[in-house]
Amino acid sequence: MEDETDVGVVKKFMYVNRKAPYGTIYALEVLEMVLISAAFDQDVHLAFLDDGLYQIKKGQDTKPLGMKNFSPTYRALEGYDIEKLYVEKESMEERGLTPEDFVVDVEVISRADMATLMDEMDVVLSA
Amino acid sequence: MEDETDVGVVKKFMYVNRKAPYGTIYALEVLEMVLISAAFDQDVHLAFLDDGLYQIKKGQDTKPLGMKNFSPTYRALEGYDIEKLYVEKESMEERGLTPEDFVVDVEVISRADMATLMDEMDVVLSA
Amino acid sequence: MLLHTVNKSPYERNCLDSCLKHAVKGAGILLYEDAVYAAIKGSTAAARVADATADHAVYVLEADLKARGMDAANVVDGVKVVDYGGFVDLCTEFSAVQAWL
Amino acid sequence: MLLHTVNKSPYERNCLDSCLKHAVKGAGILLYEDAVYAAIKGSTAAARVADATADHAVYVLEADLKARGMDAANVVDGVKVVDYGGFVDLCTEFSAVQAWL
Amino acid sequence: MKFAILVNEGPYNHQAADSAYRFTQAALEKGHEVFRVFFYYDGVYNANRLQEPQSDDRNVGKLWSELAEAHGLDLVVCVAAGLRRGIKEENLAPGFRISGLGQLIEAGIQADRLVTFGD
Amino acid sequence: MKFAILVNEGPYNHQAADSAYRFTQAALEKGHEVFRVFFYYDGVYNANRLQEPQSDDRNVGKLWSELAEAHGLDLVVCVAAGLRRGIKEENLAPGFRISGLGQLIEAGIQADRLVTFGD
Repeated sequence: MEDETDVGVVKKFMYVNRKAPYGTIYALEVLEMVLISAAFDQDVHLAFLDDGLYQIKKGQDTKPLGMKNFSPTYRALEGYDIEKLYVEKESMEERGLTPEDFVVDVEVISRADMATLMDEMDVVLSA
Repeated sequence: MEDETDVGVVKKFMYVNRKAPYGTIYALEVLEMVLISAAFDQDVHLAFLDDGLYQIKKGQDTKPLGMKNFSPTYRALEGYDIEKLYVEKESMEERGLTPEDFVVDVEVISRADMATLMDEMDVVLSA
Repeated sequence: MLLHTVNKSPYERNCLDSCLKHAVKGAGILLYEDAVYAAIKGSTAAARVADATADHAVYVLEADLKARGMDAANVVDGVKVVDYGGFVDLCTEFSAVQAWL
Repeated sequence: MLLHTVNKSPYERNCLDSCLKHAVKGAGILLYEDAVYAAIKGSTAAARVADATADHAVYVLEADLKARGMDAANVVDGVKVVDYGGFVDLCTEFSAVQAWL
Repeated sequence: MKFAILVNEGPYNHQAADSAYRFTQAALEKGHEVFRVFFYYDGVYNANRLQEPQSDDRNVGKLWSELAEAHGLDLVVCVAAGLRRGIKEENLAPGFRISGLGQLIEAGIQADRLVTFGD
Repeated sequence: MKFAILVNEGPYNHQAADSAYRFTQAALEKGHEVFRVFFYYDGVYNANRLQEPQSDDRNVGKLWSELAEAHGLDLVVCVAAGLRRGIKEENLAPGFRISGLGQLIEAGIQADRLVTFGD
């Protein structure tokens, strides 16, 4: 791992989350990707827009489905120095959600600011 | 196969096509299902609505993609006595298509009539 | 009369809208998996579901609500919450099942 | 400036709409796979693509048009038809690539 | 009542496989007969016996195998869809069998209800 | 320029796998370097060596293997996504290797452009 992570370049990475959890696996496997990325000392951004906001909704209980509830893991990101989490305001309002509905602290930004932020990225990962 | 097909029951089957070809495999694998169903002497209906209409668009040329062009197969359905093909008028108009755009003869019906027809079915297969 | 099932988010796909345009009066509509979000009050999709309850029996699957942290108490008025056994019962009560995939 | 790629039908999913809301002025937009239907004149999606050409360089992939029986001559004015080599070139001309999946 | 189940998607990537499993289980618990579960499209991947999810996750293939064992379920993988994707006798999980699409049509005819789970 | 390619979906069911293949081929023809092709999510199924499509159809796994052979491409299957879905050394097609997600992040850092193909 040493020589992989020690590449001396810091790029702006954005993980774009636009899909709801559980209906498809993308939210979970993106999160696994984000956790791995912590070892590489890059400038990591997580964007939650459209149905992606549902990934960080409080109160998830997957026991009746026999699936793994991975929402607590978003709270662990801070420990990996991944702290740039952005939620899009318009997406939030369309879904009747508020900042209190989320399991983690996020920065709520406008769609226009989200667009500007995306455009500054070096690498955009989406699923 | 004899004892499978000789069941003495005739049900109304509908194959609902709502997805475009090539982007996903559903159109092709539904068509393979329809061909097999011909051996069972059931009352088969094919419904094309939403993006499903694109499946029977004339002039498909998949050579540059290296994929199989299966649109001519719709013309073979008649030989299997599968002749109840319905296209939804509203879906057609939204896409700027006309009955002349299709590789097969279809009956163009209104959305309301499509809804009524669907509701009369015994088995609805969709993908 | 058909039971229509919808399992995709009303924001991501056209499945719910297409279903609503094709369900005849009296038909049943079951929302499950990511489609349960459509049944939550205060969302932009809720109005469509509320309208649908006038002509259709609309149901939402409890396990999928819970998994997604959605409170059954927050479901649009007139929408019934069912469990998997209830899903099975609905299939027997309607004449056939159409999945809007 | 980003190159945005969209590969889903504008009728089936929200990808194109979400992309159009997030592409900054000057960004590129490539339509391929089932998204090529959005670029065809006379369809209800065509107006959105035509509007997009005012602020964005919009491209459509030729091989996907052909596979679907769509005539390149019927593509919305201002949308450029490219081949796979052109798709590669676009990736080099913009600073990064964002896929709207 | 007699049910037939159609599974259109593979395990993990889409909830469809889980939903089909839970529905089948609920139907059996209610005393219904499940005539057949048919796996088509990417659904054939449910039958891959090499699935090895993390220890705290469900193994979808194993859940099907166990349900088949407990209830004598008929789990049928489409031969054509399976060949294309590389699901064959050599990697088939216990309790599944490979057969033709006719088995799905027959299930549609024989069962009182056919219920489809997909994407 | 140096490209990295991410393939999110399996063969046949979604065109994404074909599109990724055609793009990779075009990039190589233009003289670009393809640093790595990474297979994640259902994309891991591209590496299933048992794929056996009909004789008039393309074999997506084989296309990748041949492209890797001809150009020394690095085709990497995510170990975690592969284990879950049952893609392992024992059913891996020639030219693919199994490794961790770090290989994708590294590709994102090393390559000038990362291009994603998915559903």
